[in-house]
Amino acid sequence: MKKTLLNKDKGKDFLTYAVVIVAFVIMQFLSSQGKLSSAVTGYLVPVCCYIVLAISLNLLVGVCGELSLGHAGFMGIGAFSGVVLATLLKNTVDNATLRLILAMVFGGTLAGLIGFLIGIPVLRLRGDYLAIVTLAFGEIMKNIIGNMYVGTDESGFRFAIATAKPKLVGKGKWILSGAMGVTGIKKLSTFAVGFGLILFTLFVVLNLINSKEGRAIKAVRDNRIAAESVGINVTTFRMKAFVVSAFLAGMAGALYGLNYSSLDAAKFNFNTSINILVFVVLGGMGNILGSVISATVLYILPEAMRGLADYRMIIYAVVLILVMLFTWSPKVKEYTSVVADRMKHLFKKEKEAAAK
Amino acid sequence: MNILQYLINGISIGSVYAIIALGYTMVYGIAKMLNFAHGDVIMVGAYICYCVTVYLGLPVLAGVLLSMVVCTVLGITIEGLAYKPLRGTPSLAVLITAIGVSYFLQNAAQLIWSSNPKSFTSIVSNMKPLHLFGSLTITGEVIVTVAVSVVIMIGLTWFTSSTRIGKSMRAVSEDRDAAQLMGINVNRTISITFAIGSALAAVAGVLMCSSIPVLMPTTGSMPGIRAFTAAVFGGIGSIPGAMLGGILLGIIETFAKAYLSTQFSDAIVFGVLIIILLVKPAGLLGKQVQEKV
Amino acid sequence: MKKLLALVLTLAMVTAMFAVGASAEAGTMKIGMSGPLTGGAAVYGTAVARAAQIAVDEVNALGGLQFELNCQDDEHDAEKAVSAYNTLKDWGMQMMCGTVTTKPCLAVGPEANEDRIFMVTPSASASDVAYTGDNVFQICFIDPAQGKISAEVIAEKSLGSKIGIIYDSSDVYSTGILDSFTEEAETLGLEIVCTEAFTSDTKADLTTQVTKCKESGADLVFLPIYYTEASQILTTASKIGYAPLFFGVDGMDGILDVENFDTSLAEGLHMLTPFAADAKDERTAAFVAKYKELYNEVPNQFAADAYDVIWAMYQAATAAGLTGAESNEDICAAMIEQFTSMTYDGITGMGMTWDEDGFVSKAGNVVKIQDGAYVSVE
Amino acid sequence: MSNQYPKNTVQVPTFNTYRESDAGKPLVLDVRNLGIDFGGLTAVDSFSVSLGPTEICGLIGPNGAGKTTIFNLLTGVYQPTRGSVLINGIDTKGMSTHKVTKLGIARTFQNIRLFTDMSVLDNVKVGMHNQIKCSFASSLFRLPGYFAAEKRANARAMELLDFMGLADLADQKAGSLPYGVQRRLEIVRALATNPSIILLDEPAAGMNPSETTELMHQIRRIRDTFHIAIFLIEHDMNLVMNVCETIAVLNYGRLIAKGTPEEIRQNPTVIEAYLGKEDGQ
Repeated sequence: MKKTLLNKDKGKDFLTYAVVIVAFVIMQFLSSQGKLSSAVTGYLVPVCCYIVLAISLNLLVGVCGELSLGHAGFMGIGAFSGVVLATLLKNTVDNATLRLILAMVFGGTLAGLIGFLIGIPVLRLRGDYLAIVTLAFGEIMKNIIGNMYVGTDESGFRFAIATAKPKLVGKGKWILSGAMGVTGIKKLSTFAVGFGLILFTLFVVLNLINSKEGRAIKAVRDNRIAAESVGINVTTFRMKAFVVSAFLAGMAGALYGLNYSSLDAAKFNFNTSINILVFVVLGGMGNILGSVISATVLYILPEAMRGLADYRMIIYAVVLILVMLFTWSPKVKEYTSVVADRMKHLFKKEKEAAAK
Repeated sequence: MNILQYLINGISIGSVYAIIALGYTMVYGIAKMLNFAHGDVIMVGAYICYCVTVYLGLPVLAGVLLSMVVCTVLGITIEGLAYKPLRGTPSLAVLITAIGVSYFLQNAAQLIWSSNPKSFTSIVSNMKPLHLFGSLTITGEVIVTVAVSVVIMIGLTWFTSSTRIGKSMRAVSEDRDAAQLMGINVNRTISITFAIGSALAAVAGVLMCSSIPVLMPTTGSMPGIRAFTAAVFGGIGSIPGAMLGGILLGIIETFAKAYLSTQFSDAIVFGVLIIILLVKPAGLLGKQVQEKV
Repeated sequence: MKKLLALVLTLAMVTAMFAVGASAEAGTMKIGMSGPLTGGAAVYGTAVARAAQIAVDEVNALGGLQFELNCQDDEHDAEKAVSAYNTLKDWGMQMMCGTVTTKPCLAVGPEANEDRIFMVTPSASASDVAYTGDNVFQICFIDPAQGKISAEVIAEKSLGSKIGIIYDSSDVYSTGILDSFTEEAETLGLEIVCTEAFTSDTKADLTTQVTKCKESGADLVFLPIYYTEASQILTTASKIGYAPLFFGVDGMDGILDVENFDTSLAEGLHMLTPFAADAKDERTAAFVAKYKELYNEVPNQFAADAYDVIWAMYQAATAAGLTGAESNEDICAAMIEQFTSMTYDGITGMGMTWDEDGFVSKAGNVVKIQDGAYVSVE
Repeated sequence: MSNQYPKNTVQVPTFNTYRESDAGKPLVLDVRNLGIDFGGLTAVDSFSVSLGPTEICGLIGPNGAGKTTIFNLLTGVYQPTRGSVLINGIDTKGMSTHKVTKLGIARTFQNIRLFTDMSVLDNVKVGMHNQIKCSFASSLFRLPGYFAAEKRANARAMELLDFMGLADLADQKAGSLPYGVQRRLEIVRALATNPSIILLDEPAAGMNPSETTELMHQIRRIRDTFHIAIFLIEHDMNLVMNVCETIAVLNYGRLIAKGTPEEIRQNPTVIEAYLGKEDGQ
């Protein structure tokens, strides 16, 4: 009896890994055969980023039960710090993949660190109040990065948060230049690294969910008071989930930032946070495989609907509402379960009939 | 004198936030959902008023009334089609649907009214601004917006405390299951809440566009988020809280711009919000609900 | 069932015919366009898409080299713009009219450079855009030039002694102009008394910014922003009884055509614009009439720029004798050669030429609004 | 440590009948003059009780007497306005619930609070949280420490479940279990924290007579197997009188009587409190 449960969990985890690996192999194969259109090739890396963002947000929203509306803020921290580091290391680290990985680790670490610092005061709040504070955090980050200047000149490394562009000493260049963001980025991101990041994320998140910490996090979500009564420090575990989630979002952000030639702070706004949240909720709260699939489908969907021209976004909105109604509505669920039961009965009868 | 002028500016934008926040907070209190489409209902309200007054040439009052009617119908329709089927599911699910509705309204507005901005004629355009002490200016819009938001707040407070429907709203907001057991039609109560909230949204739209005259399909989204912030600030679910939160948010925003930095005003406003929530975790006038063990 | 089948078959045939028709005809070039067609910046992308279509129709009516236009939405977002670009590439784009806004253009430019797809942007005006590749050209003024010219004009004509600025700190276009303006103003000895910002999130309320300019005693307010927000600033200023000289740049064009806008508020507004919708020359008049007829709106400067992009492309392509059968590399090389050597007369300027970086050189035109119309300031 | 009081030890005999075997051992729970006010309303006042290491004590009283409030005070859910709570000799003043739990106190809830979306086994493993020694890094990256710790935890959890006869249900979702089983699972979860005293809040509520009898045996068995003290709130007098060695009676937030079941049964104040003055003999 005990075995079945463990196997069921393991089975689901295995399925998640399998789906991701098979998808990667298929895409790699098609790409090596030159069967992929430019558009699809272009989706590969951002889809990887959004999958990782969705999984990391799912850890917070689905597993930990805390609504965050500022996930794009962590993504932005990772993106900018990663891009700046990659640019600084241009001459010291030759290997592009290594530089990308260093950038991702740096972006993730910085995002995790800021997540930790913000978490100390903020995680005392709960529910919608935490949600609004994360929203506020995202906006603050966007505002600060939009007025941040990072560069090098003859006096060395320069960093400033200012209302007007500071002057460089002698020869030099701003890497990150306020609202202009970063331009002329040397693109480093590859699908293979993106795939690696997804695997890493799955490994960390699935391991976390099935460990002592994960159980504690879920316990806090299910019943905070009972969790405290068995000696779980609620704040610690919310913090752990928050920091891991921020770290992964930062890594995804660095991958994202190094996939485009330009990057600006306005991208990491409320709408991006909401988009990631849509991936998570549609994929199912706490359902990691669901996040992977919904991030992919919902990313491709508006692109696939380009043929609809002016009606594209309105139809996307309708599809979103309908999918939500069909996957969540209790009535629809009831109906589908009735249908499923009937099908089963029918199937059984047929079987019995066949047996006779 | 400057400080007074900025105070007036702050109250002016703050009362716009307050009116939007009142709708937000009411729907939240009763339906326990964050209706992110509220800002877009405001935009529709403003467009309707614009069409009625500019294209049909009808008087302002007709524009306001008609936009209230249209928004009420729209609110009930949205609630019935998109939110009601999800009653009883986690509030996050409804939140996502609300976002879908928001996308829908914005894009529908773009198809109907095009993305070109329209300049909204203030409904009090014939009211001369008041000039006090020489340099102080109070525009008609400020006076009307503040007055209307106070009236709405008092009206709502009276409505929820003294009328039958209002009382049932409060009952639903306290404990939905218990209210149902007491024979209150919960679905109908929630629909009525949406109807009122949407009618308020129409008023908010008209007043907002009177102060801020640019009307575009995306006009409602940012003020909507600001108003949501204001509602939380004041204690979400609390009617006087929404009013207080809105006005304070407006004043803080204006003072941050006036005395600190226009570049960093966002960071300052949201920073203050975080600090206040840390000190008062349920907002300024919100009730801290202790979970019963 | 049969009916459905018949319908599907008919549709399939029709599409097949179209497909054959397009590819069989020699001398067709596929032009891709990408810009924001939805969202907050949709007004600019839509204008470009419409005007480009008008120009393409006119070109095709000449009967020579045919253009085929495909417009894709990029939502004013770099990520979506790259997707849109890739979609266009799959469609077989040979030249690109775009992107409309600067931010996406900075991401798409390097892609186009790598793929050797010739690209002219109607309105992405940051100087970095042209630097993204030798194949990227601009038809609009670049931001630094606008800032510089504005400062020069203000100094030369002594339009104001104390200058206030209101700009969009979240916008690349606006900050680009601001940077060069402040730099030039410093050299020219102009006094800037206040620099106030708003962002795309806080643009709902601009009262404070206007009040601060008033308080600081600015007698000239420089507005390196688009006309949408500018109309708001003008309304606010009039409400609080503040009447300095307002000075805008090319994004200001269109302000007179904001639906229901009280144009008397814009009286005396100065701006730097290469295009005037009420210009008397025949081409402009014809274009404006056509646009009004089709879309019931007055074209803004974005539309005019797009119109010029298509015609400039046509002029270069015919001069180079392109038929559309060439490879993208060859088209790109030929177009670069033509663009850097030719002179083009358009509705946004006469005698335009381009340098090797892709910057346009055309006459800057400072106009002021008098009785609801543009009047050249000489 | 400043909050370490001189440890009181069990004195035999007292007016309480402590178990002989507890004589001379330190008190596991020592409550002194506990009181709490809610906004001016005194919910509990000058409540004192002490439990020896293997004592079973009942807390009874009419509805609203403040019994659950006392449990909440003991576990740090509420902070007392007056008085002190010592668990194994350590004052819990200012400690949050999770810290108090670590001192060796565990509880069940009147309105069952299981982790409903998790399996029965996981519920117990959550209870064992502080017993599982495994670093965050080894959980994240599946280092050897993780497997060893998980293996031990699984074995121990199954042992505990088996003890309460729930081993067969290990893979069920906790929320889907029948009421009586959920109550027993809550006890297992409390035991999993390795406590020296457990507080049971109406363990027999909603159980039928045969289940209640079974529960009585189990309560004794818990004490005898784990050598821990048990403090329980219960309305079922049959259970209280049969299982408890001492009983404390609460009315209007005040302790009105303490003693053996026999003493309580005959105490006139208790009878009055339960039956009312008019009807009392």
